[in-house]
Amino acid sequence: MMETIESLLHNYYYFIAVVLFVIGFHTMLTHSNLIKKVIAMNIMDTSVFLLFVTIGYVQGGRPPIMDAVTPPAGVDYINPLPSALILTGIIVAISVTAYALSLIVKIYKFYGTIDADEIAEIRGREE
Amino acid sequence: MEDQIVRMICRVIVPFIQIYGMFIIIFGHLSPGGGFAGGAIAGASMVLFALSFNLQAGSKKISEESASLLESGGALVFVLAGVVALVLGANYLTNLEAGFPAGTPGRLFSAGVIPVITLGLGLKVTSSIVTLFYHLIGGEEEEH
Amino acid sequence: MEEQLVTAIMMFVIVFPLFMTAVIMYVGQQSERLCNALSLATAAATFLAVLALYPEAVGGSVVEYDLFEVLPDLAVSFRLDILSYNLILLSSFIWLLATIYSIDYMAHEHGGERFYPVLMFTLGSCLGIFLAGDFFTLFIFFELMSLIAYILVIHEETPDALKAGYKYLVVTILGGLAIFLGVIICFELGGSVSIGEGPLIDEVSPLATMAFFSFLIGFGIKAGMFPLHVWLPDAHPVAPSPASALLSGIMLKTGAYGLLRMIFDVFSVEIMQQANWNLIMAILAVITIILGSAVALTQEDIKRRLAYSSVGQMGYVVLGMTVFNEQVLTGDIFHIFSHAIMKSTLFLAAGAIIWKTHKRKISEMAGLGRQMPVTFSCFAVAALAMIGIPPLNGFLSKWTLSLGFLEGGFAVYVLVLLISSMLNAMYYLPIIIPAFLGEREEEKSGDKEGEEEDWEDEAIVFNVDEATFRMVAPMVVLAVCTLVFGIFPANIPFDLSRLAAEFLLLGG
Amino acid sequence: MPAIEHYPIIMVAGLLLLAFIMPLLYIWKRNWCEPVAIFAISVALVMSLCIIYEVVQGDAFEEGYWMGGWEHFGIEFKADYLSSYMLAVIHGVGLLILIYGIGDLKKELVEKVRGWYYTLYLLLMGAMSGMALTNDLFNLFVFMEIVAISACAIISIKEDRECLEASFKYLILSAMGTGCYLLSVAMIYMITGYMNLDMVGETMALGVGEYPLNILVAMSLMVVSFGVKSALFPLHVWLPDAHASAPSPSSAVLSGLVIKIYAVALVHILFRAFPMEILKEVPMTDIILWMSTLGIIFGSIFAMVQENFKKMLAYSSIAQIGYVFMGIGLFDPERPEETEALVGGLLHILNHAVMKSMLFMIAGIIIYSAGLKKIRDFDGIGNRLKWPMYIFIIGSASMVGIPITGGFMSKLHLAQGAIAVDMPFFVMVIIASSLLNAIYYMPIFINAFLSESKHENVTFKPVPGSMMIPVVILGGLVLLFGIYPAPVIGVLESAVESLIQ
Repeated sequence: MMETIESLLHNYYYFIAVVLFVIGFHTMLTHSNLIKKVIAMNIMDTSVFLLFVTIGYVQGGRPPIMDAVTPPAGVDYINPLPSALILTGIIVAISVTAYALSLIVKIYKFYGTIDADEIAEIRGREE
Repeated sequence: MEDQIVRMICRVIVPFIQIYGMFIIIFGHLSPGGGFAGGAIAGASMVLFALSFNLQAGSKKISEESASLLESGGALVFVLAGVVALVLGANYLTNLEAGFPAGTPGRLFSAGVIPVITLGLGLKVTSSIVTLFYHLIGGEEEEH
Repeated sequence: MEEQLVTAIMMFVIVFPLFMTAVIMYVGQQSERLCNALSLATAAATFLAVLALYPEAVGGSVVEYDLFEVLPDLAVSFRLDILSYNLILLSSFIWLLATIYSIDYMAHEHGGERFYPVLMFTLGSCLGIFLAGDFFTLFIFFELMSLIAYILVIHEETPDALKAGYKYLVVTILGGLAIFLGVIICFELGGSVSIGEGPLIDEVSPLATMAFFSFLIGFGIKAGMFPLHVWLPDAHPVAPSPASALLSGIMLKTGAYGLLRMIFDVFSVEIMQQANWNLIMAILAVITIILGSAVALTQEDIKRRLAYSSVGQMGYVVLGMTVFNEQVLTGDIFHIFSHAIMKSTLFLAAGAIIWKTHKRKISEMAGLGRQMPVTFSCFAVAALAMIGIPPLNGFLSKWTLSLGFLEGGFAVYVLVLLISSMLNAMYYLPIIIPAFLGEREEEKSGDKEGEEEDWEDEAIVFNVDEATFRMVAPMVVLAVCTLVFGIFPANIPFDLSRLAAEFLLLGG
Repeated sequence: MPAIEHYPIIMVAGLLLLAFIMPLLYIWKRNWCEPVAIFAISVALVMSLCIIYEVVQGDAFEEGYWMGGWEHFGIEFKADYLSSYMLAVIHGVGLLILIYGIGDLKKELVEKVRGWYYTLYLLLMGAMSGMALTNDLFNLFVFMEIVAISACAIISIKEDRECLEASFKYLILSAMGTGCYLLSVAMIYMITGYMNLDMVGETMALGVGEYPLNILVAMSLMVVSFGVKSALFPLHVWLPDAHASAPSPSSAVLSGLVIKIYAVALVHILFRAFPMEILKEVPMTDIILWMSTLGIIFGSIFAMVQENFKKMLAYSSIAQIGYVFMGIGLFDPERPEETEALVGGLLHILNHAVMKSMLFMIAGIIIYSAGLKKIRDFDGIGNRLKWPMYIFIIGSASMVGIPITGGFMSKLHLAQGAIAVDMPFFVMVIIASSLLNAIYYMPIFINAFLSESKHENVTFKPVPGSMMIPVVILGGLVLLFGIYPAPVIGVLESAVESLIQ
């Protein structure tokens, strides 16, 4: 038991990432407000980004920037790859978000609401 | 919204934001930042401008058409930079090995093809943000 | 004959009708006459080609030919042996007669340009089934034939036909899928699906049981075996009569052929007996015989009655497969011949009656025998053969079967045959006897209405008003066959059946 | 002429580039959009055929293609058998859909957005090719997102209310799938420190003992993610609306190609990244098998009750994608030599792509010509729309799995595979579903040809040749793959062999 708690405390960043992920997942599926869904989507993505960045972090490491001067020996660099990848991930997330928002604008224009349940109701009434 | 203070400050601040964005783009291969970040900043300046004045004034500065032209141009730069390496006989997007000049590390003109790519990305991201903004606003405008 | 020539003829009988389908389809849109002539020529050429194979088949040689490989180890291949030959001879013969019959029958119907190509296509695929060299090919042709035959079933396009056709289609697809499952299991257990390589499955296992039941369901559906016969009484009557004749006469036999091949080539006699599968088949067959005959009694529509009678008769064929001695198998295969000939005669005659008088109800047919003597004589001969009156061929097949059953120690099956013959008599005689001896309906009603009209009717009654020559001739030919094959026990079909039975019992 | 090794990257980059040039063309030379798009996909098709030829014959693609020459830590493109097969499918079917779309879209889309359609289409094609080719988990993610966005956009481009709502639903669920995928990739990276599939595979084999739970979770997330994206039952909820409401060419490409590419990606990851020992420990293939079984049965049952033709086709896609996954599920890690089922599943990708896009095109033709959407309105249209309905017969025969059509060949392989791993139950599933397919596909054309026409007074718009020809070609392909599937199966057998090793 103690070991579990200890390892959880030791790896708290994983824990937080997973909590965030679940929050996002849950909100996305249960809330009917479309904007909230988009926000949840972002929370979910962010949680993964955080997890990714923490994977690449090295305790006490330096930012991986190449200087003109040769770095002194024994200095660790932070793994730059996850950060670079996450940058791409963020861009992707932004574009998805932007697209989702523009869809919401259009949906609002057609249905006069941004609530998924109400939209379903309107469509049900039509059929 | 006819707020003189906002407009005045915006007028003063927008060039600085844009220059900062350009800086981040151009120094992308030397310091943190690069095409994505710089492009976002430069694009945000246009958004700010359009918000504080109005859409018409904004689209006078950069029209939707030219935004999409820039967007395609940015992508074109990226792909062509990759293809040049192909023509030079190396793999796609190969940098120094393909024969691009390396320059002096740490100076502005260095790192071969990377600044070109960063520039292309910057253009693309700037124009994308502007286009997105127009599209979102456009949806609202049509309604009213 | 040279091997290559035989192969060429064999391929010709399959490919030629299929090829002519396209030609007839194209020509049919231009000229009806040409379309008729071409169909006739195709059927005749196929029949002649099949005849040319006679010496080779009787000589006992087996010809195999691989066309091409669809998948590794799964080839489209063909094979001619004596059993296949029996059935292709029968099919091409009946097909030829049905085609002749169709020319006048279809002249007044719509959609001839659709009927003939389909007729030729089913001929080609039917011969493909009988000549298949492996179960995969057999399955493919089986599916093709069954599905294309759908167009024959719904030819009239009445709501009834469409409903029956839909039932037929669904059941057929179910059957096709069942055979598919069987072929797959067979391939997996035996590593091959070739016919004639000895038993493909040589031990009883759950999978083998599954294969048996898949084949039984698949072929049983086609053969109209209880409880899978449900589609048959609906589908056969609604088709145009020449098509009904072929559906009942030949296409049911593809199911029987499949079952024979299953027993002797997928499994073996030993396995069938060891797992008691032959008893399962026998029980189903007995139920089929009794049920088919009994339900036929209750049918008022003549073609429906004939269709139920087909169910009963197919029961004989299936029952005959479950006892493995030469006598029974000879009778069994000969019954395939007899039933095809008899049932085709009956359907063609019924078609002529309906065509001429537009009467489908049996009660309305009283007295028609005097109007259409030839047609009704053919009908009567075939019906008597069905009942099993000597010296007709139906008697010969039942006799042979009964002797075989007694020899094999299954006396109770003979009892079943007897009961069924009685039932047959009960539903066929009420058609024939009033037809010749009874009063016509018009006469009855005339009695009530007045003297003068009665007198006029009288004149019509004795007017012989037959269907056209091209419709009557095939019936007569078939009726003569019924007689001839019964009178001379040493006729060609009987010899062929005996050879086939020997061949099968020797292990394929 | 650049060397053949460069073809994959030229294909992907070229398609993406042209996608971005499309809006410009649309501004300047409006009429050029369509020819340029067709030209681009044709070139891509020729290239993918060259690639497939080279993969089978030569050894140009033995080594991966490292972007920027950064061996072992850059992005790698690798054209193996499966990817090159998928490329050919994508571009072959994609080209025909594109040609078909020219006529159809004139009716379905407003003039203003038609140029954007080609942008999205090329983007979709490029990104799908990228997904098939890439050997890098993160690069796969990027391409997946491009596919997801352009797939959503290609639905919502027709701005009516159903499309927008369907598209949003699709986007959200697909974002959920992406989230799961990314989390899974994070875990894989945590264990192995690589993104490259081959290296992940090598390293993971070493890490099995140390991080079994991580691997397990990563694998489940991966299956969930790809399951959502390719509409594996019960994660299919987005599909019917999305595929039914979209413009017909979009439906064709979405149902025909987009859902398959995720299945291919899953096969790549499952067999190359996760070592065989893990597959033996975890009943993952069994879970996929049961999910696909439920999908096959319920997809067919749902399809039966639909009134809208396109919705019926969409539900049928859920059932059909079940076959693809059933192929994966029937792979038994204990008996890796029994590969028929996997071959059958992968073969069904091609067959279903061909037949389902064909059926959607026919649905589009009916809507285009007569404006009919409900199945019960189709009575008697067979005489007016003769050729489309003839081809429809071929398509539905293939759906049912009648011999000499493509659908039969995939079912044959699946059934063989099921028997080979001693699971005859799944043959019954295949048979049951074929029967269900028969029950809902057959009445449509029967009624179309034989029922009384209700449309005596309706004028049927003539169907342009550009819409008819692709349908006819696809109909021919269905028969071709049913009669002579040997070359495709040859490629797929090598593909499976190289995946399993």
